[in-house]
Amino acid sequence: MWQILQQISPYAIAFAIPLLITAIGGLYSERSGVVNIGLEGLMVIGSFAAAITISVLQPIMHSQALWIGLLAAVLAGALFSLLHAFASISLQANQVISGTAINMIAGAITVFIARNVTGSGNIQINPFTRFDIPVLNEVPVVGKLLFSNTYATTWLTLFILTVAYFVLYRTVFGLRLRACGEHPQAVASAGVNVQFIRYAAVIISGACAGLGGAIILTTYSGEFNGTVFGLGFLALAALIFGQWKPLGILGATAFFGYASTIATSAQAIPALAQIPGVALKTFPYIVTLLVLVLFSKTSQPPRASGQPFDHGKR
Amino acid sequence: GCSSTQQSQAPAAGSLMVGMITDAGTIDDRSFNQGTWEGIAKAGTDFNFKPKYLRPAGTTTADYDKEIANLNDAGYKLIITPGFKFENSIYTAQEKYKDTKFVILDGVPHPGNDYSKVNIGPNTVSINFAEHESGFLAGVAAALQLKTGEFGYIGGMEIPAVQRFNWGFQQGIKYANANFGTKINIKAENFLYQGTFHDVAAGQQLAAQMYDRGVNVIFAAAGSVGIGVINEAIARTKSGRSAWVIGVDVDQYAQGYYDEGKTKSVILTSAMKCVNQAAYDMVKSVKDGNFPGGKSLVFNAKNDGVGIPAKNPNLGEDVSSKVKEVFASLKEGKLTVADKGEGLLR
Amino acid sequence: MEYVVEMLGIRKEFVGIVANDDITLAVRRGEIHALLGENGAGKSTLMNILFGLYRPDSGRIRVRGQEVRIANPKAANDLGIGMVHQHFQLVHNFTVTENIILGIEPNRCGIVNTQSASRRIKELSERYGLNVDPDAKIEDISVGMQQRVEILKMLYREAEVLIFDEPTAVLTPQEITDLIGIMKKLAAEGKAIILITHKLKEIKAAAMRCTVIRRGRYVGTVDVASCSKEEMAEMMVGRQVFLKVEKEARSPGEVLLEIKDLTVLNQTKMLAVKKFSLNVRAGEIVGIAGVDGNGQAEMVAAITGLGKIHAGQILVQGKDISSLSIKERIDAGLAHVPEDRHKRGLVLDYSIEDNLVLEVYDRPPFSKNCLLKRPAIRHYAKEIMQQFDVRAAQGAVTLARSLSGGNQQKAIIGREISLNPKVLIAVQPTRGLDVGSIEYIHRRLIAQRDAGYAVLLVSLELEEVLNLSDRIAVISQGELVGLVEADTANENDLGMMMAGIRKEAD
Amino acid sequence: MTTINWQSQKEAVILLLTILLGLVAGAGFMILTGHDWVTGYEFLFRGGLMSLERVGNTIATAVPLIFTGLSVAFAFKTGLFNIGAAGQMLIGGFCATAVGLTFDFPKPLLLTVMILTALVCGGLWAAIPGWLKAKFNVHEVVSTIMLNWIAYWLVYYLVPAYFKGSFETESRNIPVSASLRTEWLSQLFDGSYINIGIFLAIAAVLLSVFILQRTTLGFELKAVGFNQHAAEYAGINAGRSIVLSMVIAGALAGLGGMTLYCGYATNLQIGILPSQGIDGIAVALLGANSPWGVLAAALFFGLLYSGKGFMNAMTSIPPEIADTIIATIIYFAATSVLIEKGIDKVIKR
Ligand SMILES: Nc1ncnc2c1ncn2[C@@H]1O[C@H](COP(=O)(O)OP(=O)(O)OP(=O)(O)O)[C@@H](O)[C@H]1O
Ligand SMILES: Nc1ncnc2c1ncn2[C@@H]1O[C@H](COP(=O)(O)OP(=O)(O)OP(=O)(O)O)[C@@H](O)[C@H]1O
Ligand SMILES: [Mg+2]
Ligand SMILES: [Mg+2]
Repeated sequence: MWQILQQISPYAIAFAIPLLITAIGGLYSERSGVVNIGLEGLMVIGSFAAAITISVLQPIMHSQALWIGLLAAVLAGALFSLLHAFASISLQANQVISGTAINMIAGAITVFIARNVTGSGNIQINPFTRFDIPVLNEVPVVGKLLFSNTYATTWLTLFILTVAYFVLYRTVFGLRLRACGEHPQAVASAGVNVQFIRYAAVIISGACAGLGGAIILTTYSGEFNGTVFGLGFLALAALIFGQWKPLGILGATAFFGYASTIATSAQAIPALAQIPGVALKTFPYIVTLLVLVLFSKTSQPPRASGQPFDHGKR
Repeated sequence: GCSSTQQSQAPAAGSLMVGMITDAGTIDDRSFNQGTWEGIAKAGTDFNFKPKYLRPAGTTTADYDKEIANLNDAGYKLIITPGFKFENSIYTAQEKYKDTKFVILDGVPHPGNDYSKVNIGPNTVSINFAEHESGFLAGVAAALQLKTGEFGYIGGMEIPAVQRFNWGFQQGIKYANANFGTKINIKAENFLYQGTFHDVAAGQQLAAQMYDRGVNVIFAAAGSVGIGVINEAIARTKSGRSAWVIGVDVDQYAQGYYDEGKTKSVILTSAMKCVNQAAYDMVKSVKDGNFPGGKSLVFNAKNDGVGIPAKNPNLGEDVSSKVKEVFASLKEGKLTVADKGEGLLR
Repeated sequence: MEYVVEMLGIRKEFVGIVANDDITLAVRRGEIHALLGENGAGKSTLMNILFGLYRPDSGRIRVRGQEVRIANPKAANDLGIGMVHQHFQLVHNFTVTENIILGIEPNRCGIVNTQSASRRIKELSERYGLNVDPDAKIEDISVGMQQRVEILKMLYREAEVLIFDEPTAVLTPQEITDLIGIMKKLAAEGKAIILITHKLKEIKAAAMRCTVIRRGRYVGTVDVASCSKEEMAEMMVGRQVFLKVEKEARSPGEVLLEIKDLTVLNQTKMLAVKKFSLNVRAGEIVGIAGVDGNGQAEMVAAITGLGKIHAGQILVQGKDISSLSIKERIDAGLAHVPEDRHKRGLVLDYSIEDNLVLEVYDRPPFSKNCLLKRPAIRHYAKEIMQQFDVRAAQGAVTLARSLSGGNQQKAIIGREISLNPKVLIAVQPTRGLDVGSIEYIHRRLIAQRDAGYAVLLVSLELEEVLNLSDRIAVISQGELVGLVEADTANENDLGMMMAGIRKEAD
Repeated sequence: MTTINWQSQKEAVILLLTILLGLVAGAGFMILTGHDWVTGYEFLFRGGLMSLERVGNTIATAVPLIFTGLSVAFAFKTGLFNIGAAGQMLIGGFCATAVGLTFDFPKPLLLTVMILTALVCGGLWAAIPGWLKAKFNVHEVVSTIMLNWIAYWLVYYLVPAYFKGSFETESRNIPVSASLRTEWLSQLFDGSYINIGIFLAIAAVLLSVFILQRTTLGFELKAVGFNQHAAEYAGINAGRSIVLSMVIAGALAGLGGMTLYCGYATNLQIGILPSQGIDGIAVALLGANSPWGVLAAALFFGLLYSGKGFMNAMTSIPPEIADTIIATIIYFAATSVLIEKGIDKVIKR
């Protein structure tokens, strides 16, 4: 079993990381009071922007192309999230509906453009290379588990997680952002522009989701084809599963990463091959439901999340 | 290999209207759809017409019917459809649009699940490939090149063409072990069907499992899942651990580049089936007025319809020449490969 | 004369209503200035304009003689204007310090430094005797303490002008006395305080001058010391006010509602109502007096079935209804005018007629075999509307949302009384209504009593309880602290009891 | 009375403007990518309408959308957001297909049993999120997404295990007696694959209108949807209403699944979460959650989906333009506040 865990660990982490970064984005958005069900679409946008950029740049430069692609994804995600911000913050539209629209637009328009560019709607690139962290990967137990076969983007994401945690809980911006998600009127009467904070949060969520989509592309997929296979929704589930807290999210995404990797690679693992596939595949989803039920009593979503903030209302 | 080398004559008056409908996956899947399209496109340049492909919304018969009607109504009088899923659609379309010609690759027109009612209309050609021979050659080549080691196979969905690749591959390994003294192991746990043609991540994870367990070569006949396998092999090779992949359908060598200069690839060889050749030939036959309507054609070693690429930079000279000999025996019929899975893994 | 704040000719119009129309307000340094007006007169609107939450349609604002435009609360803060809102603006899961510094966080490179802030808050708290723990979480402290946090917020911002919008509604009499003390201390330091309250007594006790507005218009500004309560009330309402409603002597009959040792838990599983027992007889109105948040809501929820009973019993006409569903309780003769008409009382997106059959739509003649019978529903609705003077632009099919608050409340009361309930529970039945509607509803409640039914009145307005009730039960911290006859009760005693001080020998 | 009419007229105007804006945006995209939008639209609409057969196909494409649209709209009326229509379709459709493949009844009987099965199974599947919401306050958005994937994998393993067709990836073809297609209807539409699903769909629209407007059940469901607190206050069992509303929504989607697998298609292919589930949200949104609106919106989407292939065959415009137009329409629908304000301004003047 230990052997298996070691073997799948790098892949589980690779699977979890885009979820994690996207869920962090979702965290910012929801903690500021805006439900962002459009994460899926924003991931697609990010993946698309990165794919286009990288496919253009890769022939003329080497490793930088991937990083520039990630940057493009961040920008594209941020930019595209403005659509959601505008509808749900400025127009006070229903946030779930606006998010659904984002998902639909992203899926359609990226393939439409990609089709015009490549003819097929698919864009292929050369992904990142994995590497071992020297010294650390020699550490017993965790070395093999965490420091072997890693992607640079994994460390980038973990760095962002740390920063995100710090910003959320230690900085002025974070304090205001969390307050916006609980009691926006209080923030407004303290002289802070709630709309500005919420815009910023939604843009951050777009940037993170865009990055998430691009990480899928530049690590294990290598191909843009107009979808991220529901991972945006899974990130949303991880956010709720993780109780709207950075470390909770880390745990939730790690769980999804391991559960789903075990499920997919079970076929090739003799020890697991006798467990019915359906049990393995549905396991993460069933556990999520159970956890949601267990937490339902103590669950504390941001109080104002999902509610448009009306300047005039107290 | 299927090098469409026949040079065409002077372009004829461009009145050919040739359309294609893609199977599950996209036109640039680097395998089945793309191969077919390349054949048609090449015919397009050679015979000076502008081909068209449509991508159906889904993979049900109704979706295919719809696109066939669209092509037909738009004036496309030769419609090429790659994939067994078109069998039911072509069965009805050949009746419905009698003055349109159809080519179905990898399948035979029939209603429902009923193979006893196969009917290849006078305006239809059904083309099938001897994937088992292709897999066989790839198996022999890989075995000869590595001599010892552990081989694995990852298929997409468990459909006949994909299965035949697998069965032929195993027979090829066994043949090499028996006749050329190679010592290649195969284990049941390393021969599996992932279950989709799209799950890139799963392809990578399964490949990783196999490589970690000591598998040296994976034959991936699995669409995008295969891309995941190739990605994993590239990642390993870059970090200095060897990992080989056998490509499928077309020469996938270029998919497997792992160096900056784009010369070295993880693709050991590819088990090809000449869909491009088949598509090209059919267009040409229409142009030349000798469309073999009503026939069922088989592309196999005999007519150079399957094989491994002519150039395999990763295979040694001696290996290539030995494979050529084996290929010749297949051609002559001295050697046969079973298209059944009896006595084999999966 | 030096004014800190002058609001001149302020006008503010909402869709369909002029909330402020040419209002003038001038406040001096060091004074407590009361702002008086009926519900909906436009007081909060005016203060929101001063605080930058709304922009006036016309009019000028001068602060310390300088004409200013207050675009947002930040601008107000910068001008030294602070406000304690009717509803507290506190983040429940933040600490006191975090709440206070929100918006002006002391920081280095964007990183919050709570420690220095916390120290300063402690100092301020001690200086004004506020007794607030800077590190406590808001959700863990009492309402009174929360209000002091709001005050600290203003002090921390060094506000010169302090606005209090109905600060006493949620406080016990003792806390009110303390608050007035604090306000006086602040005024003595030279700060200007604007106090909004409906309670003339408090204005008398605290304020120096008082500006009265009526229906969005300026009526006048008076010196509190030289003006009687009655005069101020008359200014406010525009006619002479009779505080007492006419009602005949009562003739109570059998017990219709019996509450026996009722114990109820609140959301956080704490005891909200403790062994509460009370009887209401036919032909009497029993009022429940108490400061907001002392278990009234939980008790009403337990009686009506909206909340769970932890222990004890509730009987209607001798029949135990404790374990019945809401529907069965309605059938058993219980009717309920809810505290919050928008949250509970009405489906705002339903027509009036649908709202009027909200509890009876599934009975004949309004439905048969699960099919609604529109004609019967409309007929019933029209009758109630006529009987209870519910005015709506398009009659029975008008959306409830488009009704004025008074008409909405009349519709609810009409609906409940039309159920012919043995027991009517009316919670805050006149909240936010104009005088005409209030009088009408009071008469209706008394008519219900005179028809021989039981009425349980729960209100935060002591005056309302005193005027309407035959007997008054005082609740404090979920306990019955006293039960008095209305004619012998006086506000002072009730106030003492509401603060939890039990009346001796009763 | 007049105001109410005016209100719904305004809604209709907003709806039409939304569609128009979507089409304009679509034209914009075509121009931006260097295509001729006039011919684009010409072939798009001709592709959906130019022959009786194509009209039939357009209707057949719309049928599952009518069901999922109704499903989402119905849940919406009770204040629930049903993203789970896809999973409910899968389960309902799978169970109906299973019945169709297992029993050898005469066609009318078999179809009746299949329809009931689809209704019941889709309904039960949706009852899970309903119950989780009512009992544990688990947000239905998350639970329905999870259940979509569970349904996906269940069907993925059940089909090859018990109903394997020619290949691992699909079930056996359903027999004629289990198909919603009928000879006379196909003939009427020149060989189109239109099927009696359209009659079921119209019946479902009528039934939905009836339930929502005429019955005490509809009264309760809408009351809970508009204001759960008030509904509870009035003695309506909100939890029961939530579960019930999800059951009805799931039953509608389940039947939609049957029309997809046993009407539009002839078997059930695994590995696909039907796109009609998410499209149903768009349909419901565009149809303003009213059953008639849903019917109209679904037919419009059916037209776009059905015509886009022909447009692609006749021009070089990628068919994804249709999805782009739909997505844009939905965004405009979400931001219709702006349009509404615009209308108000025009009226004021
Ligand atoms: N945002 C708003 N939109 C529309 N109308 C409003 C708005 N805010 C207040 N009003 C209306 O303006 C009028 C004045 O309201 P305001 O809240 O200022 O009254 P008030 O004097 O503070 O009353 P109360 O004593 O109840 O606090 C009321 O009729 C109210 O309905
Ligand atoms: N026409 C309106 N349009 C929008 N909002 C309104 C309107 N009328 C009232 N409101 C909102 O409702 C709030 C309460 O208004 P109002 O005082 O008329 O109601 P109420 O029934 O007295 O409420 P409460 O009992 O809470 O005082 C207002 O502050 C305002 O925000
Ligand atoms: Mg007020
Ligand atoms: Mg009011």
